[in-house]
Amino acid sequence: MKDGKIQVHYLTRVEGHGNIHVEIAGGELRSFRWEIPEAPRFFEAMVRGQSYADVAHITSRICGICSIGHTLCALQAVENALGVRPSEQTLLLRKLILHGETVQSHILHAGYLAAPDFLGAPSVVPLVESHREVVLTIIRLHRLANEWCDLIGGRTTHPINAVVNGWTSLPTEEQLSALRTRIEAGLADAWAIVEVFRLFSIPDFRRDTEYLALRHPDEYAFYEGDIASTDGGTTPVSDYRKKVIEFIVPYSTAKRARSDRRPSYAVGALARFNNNYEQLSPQARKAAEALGFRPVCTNPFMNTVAQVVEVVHALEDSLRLIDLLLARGLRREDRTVQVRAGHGVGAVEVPRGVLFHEYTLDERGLVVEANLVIPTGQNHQNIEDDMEALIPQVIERPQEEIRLLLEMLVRAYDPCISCSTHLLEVEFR
Amino acid sequence: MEDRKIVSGSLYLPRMAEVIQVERLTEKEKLFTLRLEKGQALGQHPGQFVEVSVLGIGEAPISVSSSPTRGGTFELCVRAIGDVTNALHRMKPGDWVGIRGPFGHGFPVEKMRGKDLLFAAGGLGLAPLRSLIQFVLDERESFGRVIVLYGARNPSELLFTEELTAWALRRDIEFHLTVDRGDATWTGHVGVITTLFPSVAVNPRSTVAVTCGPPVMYRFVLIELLAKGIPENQIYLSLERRMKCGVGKCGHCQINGVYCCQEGPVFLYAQIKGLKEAIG
Amino acid sequence: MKPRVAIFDFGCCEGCQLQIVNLEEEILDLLGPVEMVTWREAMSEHSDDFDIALVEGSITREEEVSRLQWIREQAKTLVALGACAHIGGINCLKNRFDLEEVRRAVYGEYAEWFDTAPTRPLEAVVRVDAVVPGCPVNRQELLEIIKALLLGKKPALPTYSVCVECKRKNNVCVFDKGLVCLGPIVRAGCGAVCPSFGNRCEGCRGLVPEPNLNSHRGVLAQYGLNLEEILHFVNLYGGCQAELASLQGREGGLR
Amino acid sequence: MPLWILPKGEVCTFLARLMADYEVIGPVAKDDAFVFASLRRPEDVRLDYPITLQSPKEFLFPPEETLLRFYLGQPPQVEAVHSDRRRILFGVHPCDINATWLLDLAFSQDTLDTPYMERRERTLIVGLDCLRPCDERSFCKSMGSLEVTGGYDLFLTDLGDSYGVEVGTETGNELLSRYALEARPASGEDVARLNRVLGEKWPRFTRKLNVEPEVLAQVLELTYDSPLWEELARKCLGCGSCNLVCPTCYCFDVQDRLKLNLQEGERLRRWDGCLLKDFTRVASGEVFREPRSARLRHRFYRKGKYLYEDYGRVGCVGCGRCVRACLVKIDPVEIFNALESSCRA
Ligand SMILES: Cc1cc2nc3c(=O)[nH]c(=O)nc-3n(C[C@H](O)[C@H](O)[C@H](O)COP(=O)(O)OP(=O)(O)OC[C@H]3O[C@@H](n4cnc5c(N)ncnc54)[C@H](O)[C@@H]3O)c2cc1C
Ligand code: SF4
Ligand code: SF4
Ligand code: SF4
Repeated sequence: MKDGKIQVHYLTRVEGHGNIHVEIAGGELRSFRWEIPEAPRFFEAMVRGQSYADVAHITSRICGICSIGHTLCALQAVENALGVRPSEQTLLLRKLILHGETVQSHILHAGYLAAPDFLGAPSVVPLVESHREVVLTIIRLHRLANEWCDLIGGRTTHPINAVVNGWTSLPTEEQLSALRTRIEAGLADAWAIVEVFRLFSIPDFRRDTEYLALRHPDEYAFYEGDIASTDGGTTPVSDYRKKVIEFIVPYSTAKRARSDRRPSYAVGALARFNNNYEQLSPQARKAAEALGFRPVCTNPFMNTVAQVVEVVHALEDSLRLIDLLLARGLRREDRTVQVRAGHGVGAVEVPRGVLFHEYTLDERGLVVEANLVIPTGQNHQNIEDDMEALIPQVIERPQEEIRLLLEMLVRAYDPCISCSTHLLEVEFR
Repeated sequence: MEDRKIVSGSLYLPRMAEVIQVERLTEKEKLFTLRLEKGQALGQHPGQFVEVSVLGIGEAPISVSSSPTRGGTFELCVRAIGDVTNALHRMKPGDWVGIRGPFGHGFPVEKMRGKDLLFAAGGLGLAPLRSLIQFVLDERESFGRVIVLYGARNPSELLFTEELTAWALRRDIEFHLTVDRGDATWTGHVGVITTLFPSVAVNPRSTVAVTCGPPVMYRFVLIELLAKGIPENQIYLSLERRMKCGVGKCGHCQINGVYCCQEGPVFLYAQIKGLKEAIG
Repeated sequence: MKPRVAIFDFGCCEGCQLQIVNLEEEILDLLGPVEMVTWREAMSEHSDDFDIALVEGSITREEEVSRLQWIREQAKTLVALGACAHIGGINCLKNRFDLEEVRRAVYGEYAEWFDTAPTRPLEAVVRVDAVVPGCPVNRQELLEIIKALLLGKKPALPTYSVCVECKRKNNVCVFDKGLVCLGPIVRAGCGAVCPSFGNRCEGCRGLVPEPNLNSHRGVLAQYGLNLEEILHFVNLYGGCQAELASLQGREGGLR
Repeated sequence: MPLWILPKGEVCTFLARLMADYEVIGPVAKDDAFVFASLRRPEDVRLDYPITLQSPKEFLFPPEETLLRFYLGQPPQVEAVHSDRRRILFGVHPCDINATWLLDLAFSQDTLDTPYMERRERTLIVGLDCLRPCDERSFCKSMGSLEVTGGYDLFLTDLGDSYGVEVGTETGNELLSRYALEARPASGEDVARLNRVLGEKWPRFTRKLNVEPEVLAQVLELTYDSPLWEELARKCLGCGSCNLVCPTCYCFDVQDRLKLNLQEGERLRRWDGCLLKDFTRVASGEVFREPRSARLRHRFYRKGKYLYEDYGRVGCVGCGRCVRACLVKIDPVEIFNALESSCRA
């Protein structure tokens, strides 16, 4: 392509609205932008004055896809502010439902949204005819994940019963055992998806960047940990502002972030994979091997593949969590907390990367101040930097091909735009 | 173990009936001619109703508007007003509906024999009365005078216009028609139905009055009937309530303690006069 | 011809659209009687020619008004999908503040860049033919509404309270568990899902047609809520209802 | 019929044998309350329960049930749904036995309600006497329903270390001889003990109406226009909970549901309630009981008058479930008493 503009207005098959603008003149990249025009929703302002007990249900509504992650992150932050550490049972159930969301979201992305790109289809609809078996496997896994979240959380989107310091209802042991059986069957389906992904040819593009993810001494971190970086070192979550530095660009309604070291960094499945590969479950590591996938991988297109590996991990690790729960037996627990003024940060690895919630509460438990740092927001700058590196490498190709590649690049990050625009909107001036 | 008596069949299972003919009467009403599966007779008494099913949409109580004296089919006159009735209006000959019933108490025709009959129908209220009127006309000699008062909101809402013309031409029926509001072509009487009463003289002792219409109508018609000296136990009303089962179980149609579907829909005024919920 | 369905979103979390994906195999059944023509979140295909528009989200910027009006003009049937579209939903929390102040307080030097308007549910802007309430919508109810449209039935919602469904499910009332609940004044249809999972109904489906707000306010006070807490509770999802009701000349909502 | 004695330690064995041949529905704990549920293990049964949230009505007349299934076509195929489960309702208290007796009448008089009767005829009832009021809300004695004169196959009375078992029907007798192998005929001493227990029971039930249930109809007749109805309506939330928990409420709504293929479907019925405004709404828009006060009055009239006139037994068994469920505590005892005293005034 020599001259012209690539405009992707309202990128499809992502959650939320995003535009891509690229201008090429004389065979050279003139300008490019990754814009987020999504309506801003002001959550940080909306939670002000609300009770600590309502914060999770409010912030859950930031994003329909990772509502469980937002709920858990808000609860964690509030509990930190109140100085509460929930029981082991509570934590096990939280980890279990978070795995459910990871599977649900990754399957949605890898299966429904990204797979059509690799199979040359505009959406999953035509695949129903052409690749019925694959589609049915995807649906089966997606159904499993949703019913799993329904069981633990009452509802897969905007969970009901996860509250500060516990749960308002518990699954029965029979229900958990039945879920365990289904997850075992789900593992077989996950392997079928791994096989499908082995056949896909993933664009070969690499760019060195920093990958951030939570790290926990005992497990492949999802629910909690310290902030680890592929550049080395860890930062406690309470100091996240030292590592994660937010900033604003005028053409995007979403806040962006850089790290203390680099102008951009990436979070998400690939970042977790790169940081915590050693802690993946045995089958997940086998899946990675089968896919010829090793850390540290700097190809952003591989994020989707990392998601597939994490699906295997989440399924297998859930068997462990359920066994622990069943061994302990489920019982009702006291959830009462002492309300007090305080400040707390929560950090959870949601499907798209690490999420931070930070609240200051007054002595009545009402929110005085809130700050939310969303994974997609953290990736925006990295996406733009990837574009800057990618376009010159492919600038000789036809416009349509460049456009598709750029779309695929953005989609590989599985951007959740409604999440990242919780904050503000910028007009073009 | 002792074998208990086992109930079989089902109260809620409809019989299927085929739509034989559909005739548009007005913009909102159509007349359906139906025939039960295997040519069974419906066996209704004038004034009874059936529960009509459009499977997948629902069930609605509809009066049978044809007389049992008129052969193996029966007719329903239906106003399109909600889910079931609109679905009925979309039906064509050859389509099927479900029928339960006939249900309820109709008009006590035996008691009416030999009496003068005064019918007062408002709007769609003619639908249930028509079955009795047809019955009476088919056995004309066993009844006294037959007076029919019928009112509609405007000429385009008149039902059964051909039949009305026929009635008007018959010597053995005193037929009076009115509309609330006329139009350019209307040459007849204008005014609500009560304005027809002054022109009819009756012998109250030998007259049985029968009325059906929208809820607001009853109160005014009753005033006229009572003013004519017709005794309370010679006035019949056909009432309408929400119904789900048609057989006195679902509770919806209760008028105070009385089930409209079972003890009615045809009531003797003397019977419901004391019911505060009966007439608005 | 099959009805052509398009899905649109305004300010929201897009969780309601997700419930369509969450229909799983039933989506395939749905694709029998209808044709999906526009659904940005899931398809690259796109068409401006549609019969049924499912619209998610609330209006939170002036520029969205004309887009909604355009959708209204194209669509034979416009369905408000979810609490944000139906009653404004969680977005109404924004309306508690003076927007000027918020912009300045939160964004300081950038305040000038931001455009925002008070949250409005769709019905405050255009005519809405059917509603699927809830945050998020209940998948089965969504299907029932779509089926009703296909069958020419009224897309009717229950007019009774969440308590009715709660009792049908034999739940322990959460008032007996030390919580407070909006169930008695909120429209059923969700299967009382929150009380069924031990939590209070927060009113995401909006009020019943004739709520006895006064009496229920008394109940909440009796269970220890002060006026501010009552307002926060009733207006968690329903903060726009009072305004919408007065716009439509009826009673409803607490201010 | 003769009295039998079943040692308490043998109840689980009895249940286990029953469960091999029947679905046994008994009281079990749910959170801090009790509900009737299909027993999974005999030891889950809680015969010490005070009262359940819903009465066992839900197993005879479920909250939602399929009446018909159909497949559209020309002509459509329709079939009724039948149930053939053999069930035992185990541990049913006198109020609920009396309520069931009323439902039996309502669903069989004039026309048999086949779905109910099919279930009822395959259901056996093992009653369990109440030796003390379940809580301060109940007023069963006053409504004449602390006493049971029939309506059970077996009836248990707690005698401390054993249950006295009365046989109500021939089926009950067979049940006892086939499944309660450990039961023995009562001795004279057992009978004396039973009489002593019953003698102590009655005085414990003190909450009461100031009017005999049979006279309620007359009281109501005189108080149709009482200002009390308006007054209550200001409090009443209209939520319908009272209807939905009452063991003698049996009104229902019927709806069709089609599958997405728009070809197959079912017709189902669901519990409804006369307190709900749309209960009397007709297609033209009229609501025949428009003000809340009229709906509230209708409920009390049904309990105190209409059902009595139809079936010779008042429609309230005094279980107190409605007032327990009511957040503004609209209480039949208070209402009936207030009406009664307004009549005397
Ligand atoms: C005894 C009796 C005889 C009737 N005869 C006729 C007749 O001959 N012609 C005619 O057009 N209409 C008649 N109606 C009224 C007719 O039943 C209603 O218009 C019809 O039920 C509306 O149903 P729908 O599904 O179209 O409306 P919707 O509003 O969708 O009704 C939903 C449901 O509500 C109930 N319902 C609503 N309105 C009524 C009502 N008015 N009466 C009883 N139940 C109602 C029904 O169970 C119905 O299934 C009669 C009603 C009764 C009670
Ligand atoms: S929990 Fe809420 S919805 Fe359920 S009965 Fe109680 S008040 Fe009603
Ligand atoms: S119970 Fe209340 S808050 Fe929960 S889904 Fe239903 S209406 Fe919404
Ligand atoms: S009216 Fe109340 S006390 Fe009487 S039987 Fe019904 S629920 Fe029990």
